Amino acid sequence: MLSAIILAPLAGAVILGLFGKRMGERLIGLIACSTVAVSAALSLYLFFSHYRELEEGSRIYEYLFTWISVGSFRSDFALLLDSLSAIYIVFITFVAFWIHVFATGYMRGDTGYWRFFAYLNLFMFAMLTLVLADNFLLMFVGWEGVGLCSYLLIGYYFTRDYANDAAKKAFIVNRIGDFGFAVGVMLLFTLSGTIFYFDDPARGITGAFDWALKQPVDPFTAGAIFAGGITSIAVLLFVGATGKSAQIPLFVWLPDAMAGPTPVSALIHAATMVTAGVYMVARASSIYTHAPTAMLIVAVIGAATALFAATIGLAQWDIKKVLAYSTISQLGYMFLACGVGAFVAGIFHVFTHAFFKALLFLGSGSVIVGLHHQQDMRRMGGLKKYMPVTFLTMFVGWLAISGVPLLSGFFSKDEILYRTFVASGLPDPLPKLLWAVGALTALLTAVYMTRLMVLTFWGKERFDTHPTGDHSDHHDDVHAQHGGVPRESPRSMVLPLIVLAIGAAVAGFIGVPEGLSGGVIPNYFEHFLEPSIAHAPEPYVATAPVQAAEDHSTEIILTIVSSIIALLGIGLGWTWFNRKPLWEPPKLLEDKYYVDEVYDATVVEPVKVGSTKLLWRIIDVKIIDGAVNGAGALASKIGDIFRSLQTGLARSYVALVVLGALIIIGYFVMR
Amino acid sequence: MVPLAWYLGLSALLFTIGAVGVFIKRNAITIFLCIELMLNAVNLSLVALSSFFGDVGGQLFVFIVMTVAAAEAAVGLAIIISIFRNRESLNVDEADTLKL
Amino acid sequence: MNPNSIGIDYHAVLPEMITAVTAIIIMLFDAISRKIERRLAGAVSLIGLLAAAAAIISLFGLPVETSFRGMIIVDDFRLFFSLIFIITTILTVLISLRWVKDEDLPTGEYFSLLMFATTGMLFMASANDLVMIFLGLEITSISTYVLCGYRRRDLRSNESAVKYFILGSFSTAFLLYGIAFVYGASYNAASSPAATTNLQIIKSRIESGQLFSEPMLLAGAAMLIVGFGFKVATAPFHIWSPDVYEGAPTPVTAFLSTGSKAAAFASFCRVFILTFAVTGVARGAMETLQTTWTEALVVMAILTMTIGNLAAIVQSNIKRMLAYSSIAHAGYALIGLIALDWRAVAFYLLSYVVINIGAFAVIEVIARRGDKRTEISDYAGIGFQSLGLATALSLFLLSLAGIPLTAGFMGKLFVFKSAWAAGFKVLVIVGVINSAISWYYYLRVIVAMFFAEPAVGFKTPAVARSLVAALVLAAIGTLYLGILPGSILNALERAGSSSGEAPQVLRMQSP
Amino acid sequence: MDYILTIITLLPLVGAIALMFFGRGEKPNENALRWTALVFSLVTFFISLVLPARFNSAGGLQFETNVSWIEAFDFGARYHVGIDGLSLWLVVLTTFLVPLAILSSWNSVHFRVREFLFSILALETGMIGVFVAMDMILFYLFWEVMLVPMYFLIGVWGGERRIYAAVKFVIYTVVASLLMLAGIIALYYMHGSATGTYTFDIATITADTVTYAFLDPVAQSWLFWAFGLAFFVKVPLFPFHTWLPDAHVEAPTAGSVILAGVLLKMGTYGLMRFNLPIFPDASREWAPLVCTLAVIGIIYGALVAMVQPDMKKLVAYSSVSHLGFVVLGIFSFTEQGMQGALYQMLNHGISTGALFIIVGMIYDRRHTRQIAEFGGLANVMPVYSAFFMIVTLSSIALPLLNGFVGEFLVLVGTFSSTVLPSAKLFGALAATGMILSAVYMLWMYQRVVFGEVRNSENRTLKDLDGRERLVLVPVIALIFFMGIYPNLFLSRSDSDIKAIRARVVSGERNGRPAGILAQE
Amino acid sequence: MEQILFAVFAFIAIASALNILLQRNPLYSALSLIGTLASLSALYMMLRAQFIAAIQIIVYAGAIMVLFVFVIMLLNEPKDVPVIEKAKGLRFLAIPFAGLLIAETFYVIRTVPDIQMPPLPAQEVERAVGTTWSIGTSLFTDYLLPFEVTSVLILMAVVGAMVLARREGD
Repeated sequence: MLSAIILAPLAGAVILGLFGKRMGERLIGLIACSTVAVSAALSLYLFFSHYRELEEGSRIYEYLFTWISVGSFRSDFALLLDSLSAIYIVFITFVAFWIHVFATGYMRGDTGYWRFFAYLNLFMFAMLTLVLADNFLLMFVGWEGVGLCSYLLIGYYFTRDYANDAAKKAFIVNRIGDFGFAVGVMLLFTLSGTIFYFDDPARGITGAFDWALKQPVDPFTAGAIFAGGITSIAVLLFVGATGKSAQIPLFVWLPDAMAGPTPVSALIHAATMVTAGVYMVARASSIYTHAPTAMLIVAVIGAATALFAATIGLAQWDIKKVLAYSTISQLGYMFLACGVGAFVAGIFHVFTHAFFKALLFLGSGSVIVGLHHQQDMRRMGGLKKYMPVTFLTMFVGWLAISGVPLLSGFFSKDEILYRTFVASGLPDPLPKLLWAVGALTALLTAVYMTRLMVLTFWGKERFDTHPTGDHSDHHDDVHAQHGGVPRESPRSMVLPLIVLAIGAAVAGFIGVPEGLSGGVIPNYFEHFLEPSIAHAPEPYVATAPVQAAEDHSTEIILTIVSSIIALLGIGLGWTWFNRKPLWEPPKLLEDKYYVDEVYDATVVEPVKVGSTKLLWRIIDVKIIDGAVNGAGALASKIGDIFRSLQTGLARSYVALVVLGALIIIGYFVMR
Repeated sequence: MVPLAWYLGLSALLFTIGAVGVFIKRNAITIFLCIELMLNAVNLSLVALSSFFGDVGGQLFVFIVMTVAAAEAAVGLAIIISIFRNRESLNVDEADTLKL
Repeated sequence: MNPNSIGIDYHAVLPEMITAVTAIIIMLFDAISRKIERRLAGAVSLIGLLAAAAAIISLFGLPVETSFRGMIIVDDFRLFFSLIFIITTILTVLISLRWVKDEDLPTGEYFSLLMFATTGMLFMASANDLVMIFLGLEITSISTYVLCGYRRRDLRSNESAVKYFILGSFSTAFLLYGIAFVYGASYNAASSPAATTNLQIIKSRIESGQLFSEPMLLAGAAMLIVGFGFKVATAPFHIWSPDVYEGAPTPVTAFLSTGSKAAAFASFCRVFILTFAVTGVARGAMETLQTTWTEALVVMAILTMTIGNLAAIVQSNIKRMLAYSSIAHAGYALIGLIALDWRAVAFYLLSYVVINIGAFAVIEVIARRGDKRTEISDYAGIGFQSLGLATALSLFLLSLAGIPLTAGFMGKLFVFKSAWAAGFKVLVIVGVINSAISWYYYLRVIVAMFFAEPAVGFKTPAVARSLVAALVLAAIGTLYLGILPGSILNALERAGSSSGEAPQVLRMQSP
Repeated sequence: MDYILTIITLLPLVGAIALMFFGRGEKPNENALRWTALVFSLVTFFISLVLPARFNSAGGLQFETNVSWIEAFDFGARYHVGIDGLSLWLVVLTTFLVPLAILSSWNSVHFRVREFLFSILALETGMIGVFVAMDMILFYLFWEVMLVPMYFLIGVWGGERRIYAAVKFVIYTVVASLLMLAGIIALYYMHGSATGTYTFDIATITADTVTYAFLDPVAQSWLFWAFGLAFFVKVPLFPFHTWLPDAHVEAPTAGSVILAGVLLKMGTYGLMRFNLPIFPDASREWAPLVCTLAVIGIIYGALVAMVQPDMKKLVAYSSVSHLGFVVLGIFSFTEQGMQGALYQMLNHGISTGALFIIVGMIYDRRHTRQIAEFGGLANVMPVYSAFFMIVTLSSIALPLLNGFVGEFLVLVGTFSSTVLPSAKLFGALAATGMILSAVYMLWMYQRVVFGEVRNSENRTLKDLDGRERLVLVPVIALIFFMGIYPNLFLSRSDSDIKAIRARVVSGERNGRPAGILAQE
Repeated sequence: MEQILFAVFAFIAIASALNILLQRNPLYSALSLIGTLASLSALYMMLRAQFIAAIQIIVYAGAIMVLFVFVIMLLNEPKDVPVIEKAKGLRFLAIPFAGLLIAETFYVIRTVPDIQMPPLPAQEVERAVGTTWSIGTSLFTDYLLPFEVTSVLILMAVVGAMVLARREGD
């Protein structure tokens, strides 16, 4: 059953990849959507049919075959369903299905239709493998697989150089992260002797998490990072997460990744793949909880990324870029949550974020299509009357991400901020500081999202209604018809928007913090997830598990504060950007703090130039080959010397023979 | 009585003169003469040793050396004649086309 | 007088007699019929050589015995080397048959001289007395002097002959002086004969320490090294060989670089391995002598290999290149000599002879009348125009370089193996490095033949049947010795066990 | 006695000789020649499939033939062939790649086809011989003889600087392998004088290394390097690698395929066959140095590959990088590392072989390999681009493709090694190869395949024809299969690798302290 | 007395030998060599090697040297050709090489024990070592084979000399 979930999209990918070229668009769309639908249906079925067991912490395995088995090293092709992966597959397949549906409309007329859906289905296979894997290596399969699909889909428009560059950048930056991940797995194997998550006596395997739980907690020192212990594992795995989930310092690929078609951005670069890092950290919570230093790093990086990306998001003109930075920022939140030990909150935010961010992306896609492939917000405005459904659904998304009370984003973000504030595992001023950063980010989030909405849907109509020839740069689709009055998107695109908008609005209710509702609405989410998440041993308790006796007043106060912040942000943005929609943001922000340029100058160029000039032309050609050829030349030189004895004169030969004879006779008689 | 060493010494001197002559003279025939001188120097040694030892073997060796020298002379002179026919010169320094 | 008291044993000198008589018969034919069929001369030579081979083989298995009052010895050493010489001459005759006619040279004398030279070589192997060694060496030398200058109108041939003659007879004088010294050193008033040139007696005198003068012996040995070193062309006495080989007519070069070298090695081994080396417990002056000559030859061997190979790299004439290569090969063979393993030397020389004549056979065909095309650049692009010749030459060159599956490899392996067993590890290493260097120049020819653009004006030469036969024989020999050396090695091994105590390597202080 | 290995080894040579007598005439029928060669190589391949089918996973030498060859003078050289887990798949890899090489050059070689095919088939015999030889002399024989056809392949059918490349290739290899010859002789004597049995038999010597402990550490070190240098040059390990780019660039496609696919493996195979089991102490002693060079090779090869303007040169340098992994894995002395190394050898043979075939296909069309000449091939050659993509991904070790299994095993083995000092550092540094391989391969792929068609000459390029697809499909299938179900391969070599490792790790012989063991 | 004789003949031998080197004309060199050969013959007599002394004069000086002189006369080198000398430095090697060679050989000879010539036998003086009888006896017993082989040598030399020296077209 589990394997069917991953194999259905794989089958779709294979069929489309091999035969899709000869199929019609409808058939392609049907195959692609139906395979995901199968996965989604199966996921839901499994989720509900095993709800109780999962809630109690049981794990359901499906062993397919042993993949690699060498000595003590073993990795199986085996799938694991526990509450964490169950939640994940449910919302992933759900969101993905609707994005697939959206894409059937969005990609209409594209020459590479079959290719697109083949990739998309392949992505689903990889993502589900990542989630359902029962060991780190199989997770790595999915981990790299989603990276590959991301690469293929970002570079989907392969004739465009910027898309190719973006794709390559995404893959390589991800690979840098994967490097950390792989080394982390290796270290894990070295220390624990296994890369499986959990003990499974049926297969005779031990699990790294069960091992980790038996280990003492690593000391809370900077040295622990390099000590080669659990902290090192955690940090290395987190390096992988920073790559996949676009955290400082490896976030640079995600904004560029917007070169891909918008459904891709929604599915991969907002809802699913980029949250894999969070999933992994949550999955490895038993390791992280034993590595307080790593937790600190995760929290700090998360918070810093959240704020950093939010400031950049404030200053972008490209609608998708804004959403991209927003995604980075939100991912920062999730890591902040994990870092302070609130893994459940982190996952919850992943869950809600999947809805509203996918919604926002698809909405933006709808706008882009409506405007005939215009992504620059300076050329939008006043769209709400042309695209009412898009506007309304995005409106929901806007409020949700801004944290307006009772929408999904509100609950999840709140939970994170609260948990941060009360985090006990971190040295004292830090929780408050991180909370402040989070709160500031929340404010900025509200501001830039308001800016996006205002610039897009309200105000003057700045778009060009006449056909233009200016399509050389930022167009998105091949089937673009330029100019013309914007109009609402077709049904296949609108329907997913509506579904996701509903999700974005109500998804939060399954995880209402108990302190907030006073226990009226049970926090299903947390209950369900709890068995899959590890808790740190006593002295290091990072997060206080739900305790009825706890005083909820702090939580309520903080909730009020953050609600105010959200509304304040919206208000600020509303007033400011309604007045000055085209306000020039600071150059530093618009140019993204010049991070790309700095990377280019400090890493990319030196490596390129150094490789060409030093390694190749000097070491290889001059020194090594020089030595080789030099040895040859030396031999020839010596040969020339020996040969110069050969004067051609018999008499000089005689003299040489005499000399030789003198030496030999001399040697003999001197004995 | 003349000691054996004197004969051997004289032989060594003659041998040396012959050897030196081979590489300082340029005329092919003179060089050949020097080689003959060397052979004769050796002959002297052999005869002296043979006589002092009272062993006739050395002298027979000399006999054979003389035969060899005769044969060598015949062939050597023939070679010299044949090269002279082509080069009109007996100077061995001119025959240096084969070198290096 | 009873013939047996003077040790007359015609069987023991039968091979030499056959070759000498063959030489005379050819001459007589020449005298009778001025227009002697060259084929006839060649055929007679071949018949004579085969008969001599048969005679040699008939001597196998006989007990080791001297005859003619210790002048001649019948032992396996001699027989193996003799067979090598016969093979050499057979191949040389085959590659010369057509050539003599093409060059319009006196046929009868040519083959007759070749047979005389063979007689001399055979004596060099069978000699058990310095007198016989000297005589054999002179017969070989003098006839090859003539052969070098055989193309009388060619200045290069003249020059080759005159240089070889001057240097050759000069070195003979040294050899002779060395013999005189050894003779002098062997004097022992109490024994009979008082002094001797008989190698076995000399050996026993040295071992018993009954010497007239030890320095005299050493000086004599040194001069013998000069003499033999010259003949086998080891550094620094190699100096004559490039010039002589280049100038001599190609078949003669082939003969010179193989037969006369092998013969010189035979005498060299006879004197230094079988005479000047310790076999039993008795040491006497032998220990000093053996260590001294070993040390000297080690240095010479290293020099020889290195000079030969390095100088060959920079040659542009293929004959000259092979001359240097031949110097290098003398160096490898010398390793076997130093290791006191004459069987390794014999096997090495056998393989070398077969390969090298094969190579020269191709060179002869390519060079055409008057040895005109002997530059390596003349070989440009001929590979696919004369595929057979080029392939054969490639095989021989690679074999010279020591590629496995060919005789060259087995020869080297055997020599290196012996040297290692005897403790001369440095020599093995140097030898190995030198073989690596040698690849470069052997490959150059292959590069020219197969990889370079064809040279203009190359016409595929017609190849005489006799030469094809020689090529095929050489190629088969090269491969046979390389792939299935077992039978020959077995024979050599049996030879080793039958000839009494083996000479011992004296362990030197330094490795 | 089992003659199957002899048949597999000699069948290509028989084919080669058959070619010589086949259709002699003024103008030979080129296709008939090609078919003959192809049939012979295919038959060889199919026969060789019997080996894994009948192979006993318990390991040890199998399919042995052991007959006397040279006995005189204690030579003790025998015709002894056999395979164990180490060589099993390498033999199959060889027989697999040769038909592909012949097919891939079907239309690209028109000059002297007969001789070309002769060289390839002769080369195949040599290569198989190296893997099956169980006698040092026999091994050396094949090792050296194989150079000749390769030399001709590069020299005659190569590119512009073929002469330089061919000579460099041979000289480099010969210099090193002659030292191995000295090593063989030395080993032979040391073994013989210690045991009284003079033999070149690899299995006997390997076994006696333990029983008699006849090699002291110093001798081991010397021999380690005498053998090692020959293998390191062949691998090629930095800094002995400079022959490789030249040889690859100049060689014809078939030559490059075989060179990369099989020849390089001989070096690493030799290390596992000789250096580790026979000189275990020296292997341990020198492992840090070797691993350092391997890691340098991994990074250096990748960096230099990155900036190459020539596709073939890029792939050549990438080989340096990939083979660095193999060497590292071998000298990690862990089961994972060594199994990974063995697997990586197969992977590299297939992936890099395929890359050369792919580069060759485009070279046949455009007669240039300069990356700058291309761009946008995906527009005109979609099938080609798809194949190229899969092979590229295999080369950058994407999970579920073959490259990953080997590379990861090597890394995990290295990382977790307890015998190798600072193993974690080596492992981590080597892992950067993961990043760099993505950089250079994807960058090249992008520049060649993606973008608009800029060069008008590329506009009319034909996509792959049936023959070309036929060449690539089995490779692609294997790439997937080996990535998904590696255990089929790994299980066969398991016990033999274990045995080799056990020798190196249990280092108590020769009076050496068991300190390293104690850490285990 | 004997020593004086030795000194005289030795002096003549050396002087003539040196004269070979000093003469430009090969003819004079040849004549000088004959001088040396003759004085050697005298020394042989002193060494009681009568037979060798005789053939030294008859064969060597008489036959071989005459051949030389004959050839020198035959090959009359034109006088007017410029004297070409390459490798001029060689002559400077003459003294050191000669010195070294003499030093080495003398070093060896120095070690030779001082033995006396065996006294002439009381009976059959005509059969003493060095007489024709002794030589002849040895030649046909101990040295039979070398003696026979010399004939091969001479035959070969004749063929060789003939083939090289005869005129073209013969």
